Amino acid sequence: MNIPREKLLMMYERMLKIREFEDRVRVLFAEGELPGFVHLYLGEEAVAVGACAPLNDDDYITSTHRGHGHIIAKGGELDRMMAELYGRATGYNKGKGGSMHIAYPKLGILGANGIVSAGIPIATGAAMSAKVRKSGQVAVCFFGDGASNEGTFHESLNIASAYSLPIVYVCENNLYAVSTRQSRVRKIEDIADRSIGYGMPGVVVDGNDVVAVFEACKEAVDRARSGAGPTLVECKTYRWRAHFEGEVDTYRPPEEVEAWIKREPIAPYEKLLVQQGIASEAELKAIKDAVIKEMEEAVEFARKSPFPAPETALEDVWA
Amino acid sequence: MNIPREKLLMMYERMLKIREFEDRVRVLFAEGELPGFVHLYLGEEAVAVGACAPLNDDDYITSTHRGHGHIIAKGGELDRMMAELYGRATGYNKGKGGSMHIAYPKLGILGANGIVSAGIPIATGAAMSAKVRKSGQVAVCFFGDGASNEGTFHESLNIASAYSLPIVYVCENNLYAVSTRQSRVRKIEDIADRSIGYGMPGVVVDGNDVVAVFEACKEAVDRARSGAGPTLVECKTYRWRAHFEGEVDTYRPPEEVEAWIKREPIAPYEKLLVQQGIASEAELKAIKDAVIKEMEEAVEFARKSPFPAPETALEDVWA
Amino acid sequence: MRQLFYNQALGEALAEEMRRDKTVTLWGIDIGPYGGANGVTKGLWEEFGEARVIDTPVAELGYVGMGVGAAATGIRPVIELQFSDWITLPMEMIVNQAAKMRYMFGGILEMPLVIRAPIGGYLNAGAQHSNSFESWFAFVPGIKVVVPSTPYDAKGLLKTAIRDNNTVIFFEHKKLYGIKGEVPEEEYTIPFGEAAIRREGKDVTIVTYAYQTLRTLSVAEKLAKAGIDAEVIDLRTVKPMDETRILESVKKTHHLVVAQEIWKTCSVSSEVAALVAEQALDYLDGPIVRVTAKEAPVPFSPSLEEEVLPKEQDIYDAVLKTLGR
Amino acid sequence: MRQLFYNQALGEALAEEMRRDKTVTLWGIDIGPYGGANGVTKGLWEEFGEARVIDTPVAELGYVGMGVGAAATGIRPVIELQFSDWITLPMEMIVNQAAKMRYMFGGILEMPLVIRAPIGGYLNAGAQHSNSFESWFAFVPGIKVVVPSTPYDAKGLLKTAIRDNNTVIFFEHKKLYGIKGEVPEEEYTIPFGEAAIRREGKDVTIVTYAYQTLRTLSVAEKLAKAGIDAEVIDLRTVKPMDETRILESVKKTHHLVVAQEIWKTCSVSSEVAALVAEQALDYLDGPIVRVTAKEAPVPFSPSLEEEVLPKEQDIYDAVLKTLGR
Ligand SMILES: Cc1ncc(C[n+]2csc(CCOP(=O)(O)OP(=O)(O)O)c2C)c(N)n1
Ligand SMILES: Cc1ncc(C[n+]2csc(CCOP(=O)(O)OP(=O)(O)O)c2C)c(N)n1
Ligand SMILES: [Mg+2]
Ligand SMILES: [Mg+2]
Repeated sequence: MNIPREKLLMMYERMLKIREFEDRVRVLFAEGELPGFVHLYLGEEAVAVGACAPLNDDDYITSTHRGHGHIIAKGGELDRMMAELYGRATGYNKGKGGSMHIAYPKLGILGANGIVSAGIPIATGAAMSAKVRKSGQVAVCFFGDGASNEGTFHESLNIASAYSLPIVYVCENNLYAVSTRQSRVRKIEDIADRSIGYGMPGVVVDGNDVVAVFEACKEAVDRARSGAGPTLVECKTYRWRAHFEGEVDTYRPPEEVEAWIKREPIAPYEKLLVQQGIASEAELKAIKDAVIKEMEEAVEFARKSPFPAPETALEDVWA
Repeated sequence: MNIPREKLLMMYERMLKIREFEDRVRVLFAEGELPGFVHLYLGEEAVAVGACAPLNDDDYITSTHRGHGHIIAKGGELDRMMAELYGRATGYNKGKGGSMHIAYPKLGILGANGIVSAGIPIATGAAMSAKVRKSGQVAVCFFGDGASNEGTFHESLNIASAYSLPIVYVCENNLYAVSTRQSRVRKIEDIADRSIGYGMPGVVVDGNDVVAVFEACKEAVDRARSGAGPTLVECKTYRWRAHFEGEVDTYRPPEEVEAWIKREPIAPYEKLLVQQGIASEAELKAIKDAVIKEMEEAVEFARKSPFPAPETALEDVWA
Repeated sequence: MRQLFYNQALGEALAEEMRRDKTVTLWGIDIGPYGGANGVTKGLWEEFGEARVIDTPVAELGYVGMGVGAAATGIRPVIELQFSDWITLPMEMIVNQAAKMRYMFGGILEMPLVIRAPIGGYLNAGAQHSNSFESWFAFVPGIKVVVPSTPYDAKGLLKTAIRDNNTVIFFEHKKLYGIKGEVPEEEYTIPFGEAAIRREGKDVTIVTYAYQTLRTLSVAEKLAKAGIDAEVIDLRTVKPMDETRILESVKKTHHLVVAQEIWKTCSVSSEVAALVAEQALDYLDGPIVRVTAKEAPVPFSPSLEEEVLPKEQDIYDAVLKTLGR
Repeated sequence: MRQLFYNQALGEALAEEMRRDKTVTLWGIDIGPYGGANGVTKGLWEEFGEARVIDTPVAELGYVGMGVGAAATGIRPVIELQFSDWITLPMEMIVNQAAKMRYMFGGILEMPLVIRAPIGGYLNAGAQHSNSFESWFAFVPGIKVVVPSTPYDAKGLLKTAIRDNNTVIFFEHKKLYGIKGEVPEEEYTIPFGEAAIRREGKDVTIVTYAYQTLRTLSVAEKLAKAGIDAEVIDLRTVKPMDETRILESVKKTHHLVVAQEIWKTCSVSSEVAALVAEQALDYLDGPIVRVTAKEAPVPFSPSLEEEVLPKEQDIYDAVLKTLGR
């Protein structure tokens, strides 16, 4: 494990932030405080964090409907995110976006997306842009197992491979697309095998092991940045909650859910950090306390923020 | 070569028909007799014929912009096809379709198609229909190397595999999509490798060897009909002419074109038939003469046929 | 009479048609055991089995295209899109294939394809889950477009759609799934191209459809209190459009308002206005007034969505405007 | 003045903008050494190299989507579709992504994306190579729609499109590529939303665009011989639409004909008619008359295509009709 201490602790902090944020969203949504609908990332924290950790601030990501985790992993601030979920003017996107449309280009975040698989060509375009501008930037594209059955996946991976674009495709295989267990609509076990059809490397990693994700993605990011082209990284993981909050999950065996919750990514990582002498329990607790405090403040910030003024409704349509 | 004599001769006849038809279309188009534009199948005869030979009359095919060969291979009559190219009322489609839109459901021909890759999901649907109706029919889907980069390809092959649909995907890899050599826009050599991503068998065959195509497709058709699911068969071949008639082909090395023309599919097959004692030269000549005569009559038929009456223009829009 | 929810009425139409005709087959995402994102297909997988109620992968172009091929070969596919927003993905299969195949091929095949898709906003669902694209499909010859506003219509029109040999896009407004209405036990169908006069009136014609029908009726009550007697026409199908009823009503009231949820340019509201300007201009005693969404994607925040989508007050004001009050 | 073909004028606009701004990058099928299906990009690959003139695979959703991502990150992609017919394939990327991203994200990014695509019929190219979908895009907020009819306009509007920070769909009529017209050597751009009055007249306003402009002008000459003085307005951009010029003209002539190549329902012609019915109804002395394609896919056979697409005679007759002659 040849990873700088700072990075290791940053990964810990960001996983915690995701966990706290999502858990709070769960409660707030149930209490009717949040409009619209939300898809939680609980249980998949290690994927976003491991994949974003090798990136620079100006590297790009595209995200999905289940986007909070990716945005936090890329450095998104909890307060402005929460304000966006509340539909407030102080949100990252002035309340125009909401949970499924948070973007923050300053951190390379090109948007969560309400359309499954739509981020794939967009990330590919960001990678093409980086290549044309010779900027040295890399793009990481998050998408689900469900999204890998869309045509965008195929077209984009082929294009990225043909032009050796600086991009890493990170498939979050959580076994389901809404209610549909993927084995019912796809004959292959590993989505990573599809990389063969594009002549790019494909890797399978344990998506609940943040170090494993980091290492696989670091290699892929380095490869991308060096001009050697894209990689498909498949992370096996699981979502704890129903597809969206409020959905009744009748389609997954409770034993399966429980087994995966037992395999959650943060506690073992905590143990690892302590065992390897990276941080003491007290140090980790301090991080956790700070996250909890930040979370409290984020909710307060959002609640106190004004709704966007109606007269702003027609702004931002045109340049 | 365990193929009935009748089938072997039928394959010979149909390859000849395609050759004669396309060569005549080439001339007629140059002479300004045909409206619109045409894409010729010259040089690829063995693919269509080898792939259609294992099929029954009520099995389905979908075709492409380069469709004349597929339709003849499936049993289409030269006169009604030629009339369609002339835009006459006696054409298969009353002149409403033209070269890119010949269809004849009675022979399972679900249409040439002006949209690259659009036949792929349509063929998949025909296979689903056969499955739902338990009719025992099989679908063969023709498409080019270029089309294999479209999202439809990916979505359809995954769907067909997931439901074990009775379909065979026949990729005509003639190395180019219009001016674009496929190696410039795809890193893999064999499109058949993409089958791995769908968990279906993928086969590469010499598309200029009608027996090889037949044998690969026969196996795939049998597999499909038995309920074991789809196969991807890639046929390596080449088009002799420019992408469409009238195009100036500056993008292919003349040596390459010549080399492939030397490897043309009919003469060696003729030799094979004679050598193996399937037919005498005289018998083959008789077939050829009949084809030439049929071709003459087809042109006459088309020329003499009336244009569709203007008042039929608004018919057939609605059921 | 028996009351059903709109989504139940749709499910009943599907079940009845599946019993009547073995070639009626459903596919879409999560329509099987899950019962569909809006509960429309609940119970159908149990009754008809997975051979006729098919869960597909997330691959809209592929499974709608599969519908085209199946419809051309003896099946009646009824396909569910979870939201109509991503009908953008299978556009090719609907517009260049399904809509044209019969015509291009000279009438030698049929295209009994139904695509069901939820439309509409007022749910804080944001820019990619609040679209309504009925105008696009009305533009294309070979496609019929259905926009029912009541459980009764939903059932009767869906049965008609399934029996129709043309491509039918069947738009269900999300705000309507949970409304209840009378649906008789007896079998019935509703012909396409017949608008419903939801309220007779003599002072102004308001042409509308889908969810805006409910809102317009509520406005009409308020107008009545102000002494204005509005005739409310619910199109039910925007293609074919019931030109006769629209023109007759305008000839009676001499004033036209068109109320539609989504954007104005090149929309159903444009077409209704153009129709009247072409064929009944002389009867108009005031300008035609359109009530539509404002020119912006549908925003997430409640305070903004309210501003972009039409308010009941907008319809009220439009009536005053055409009446010159 | 110097004469250029329409396709040359477009190519010159691309070259000039690429020289001016290094972020202007082209991609599409066969636009490199081949020079594009219609010769527009001839010579650009040679001048700018394959890093800025990129041949893509046949994957419209993918490479248009790539344009969206690139436009959001500092590149100005100008993407060529070989025919606009299959703009059906990347609809999702254009409509739900490119058009909405700036708005959904609260204005924090720009979308300087141009998609060039040939439209139109009269070429016996059949139902899938003769489409015109400008009405769909005019419907969607966040998208500008350009439909130039002359080499001069083609160049000036394309330069404007490339500099615009919004999604622009740039439709080039296939019948126009081979026409010649004056194009000055000096640099110029043409603002969006300004229609061109191609012919002044006092008796009737004919609003048109793209290839129908040429046909309408020829009709106007014939009308002049019959003593009818037609004003011909070429929209140049259907979104934004030059409402002012349309309304002013109608207020002058009191009669409106709209001539467009493709289908009628929910189209640009509907919008122009609705606009006038809303804002200038009192000025009209005759019905609005629309000239459009008949309600069918564009057929292949010359005898049928002629019947489905509008004829010059149709425009002539429409004028007589609104004038009550
Ligand atoms: C194009 C499109 N199709 C369908 C949907 C509805 N939908 C939202 S999320 C989802 C499942 C996606 O599954 P996956 O990609 O595995 O992501 P996960 O939810 O498991 O994280 C579906 C079908 C959508 N938003 N967009
Ligand atoms: C969706 C779509 N994109 C582009 C085209 C233009 N086009 C027509 S044929 C063709 C090349 C297709 O190549 P391939 O699939 O290899 O078939 P081939 O012509 O080599 O037989 C292209 C790009 C089209 N008709 N449809
Ligand atoms: Mg999933
Ligand atoms: Mg090819």
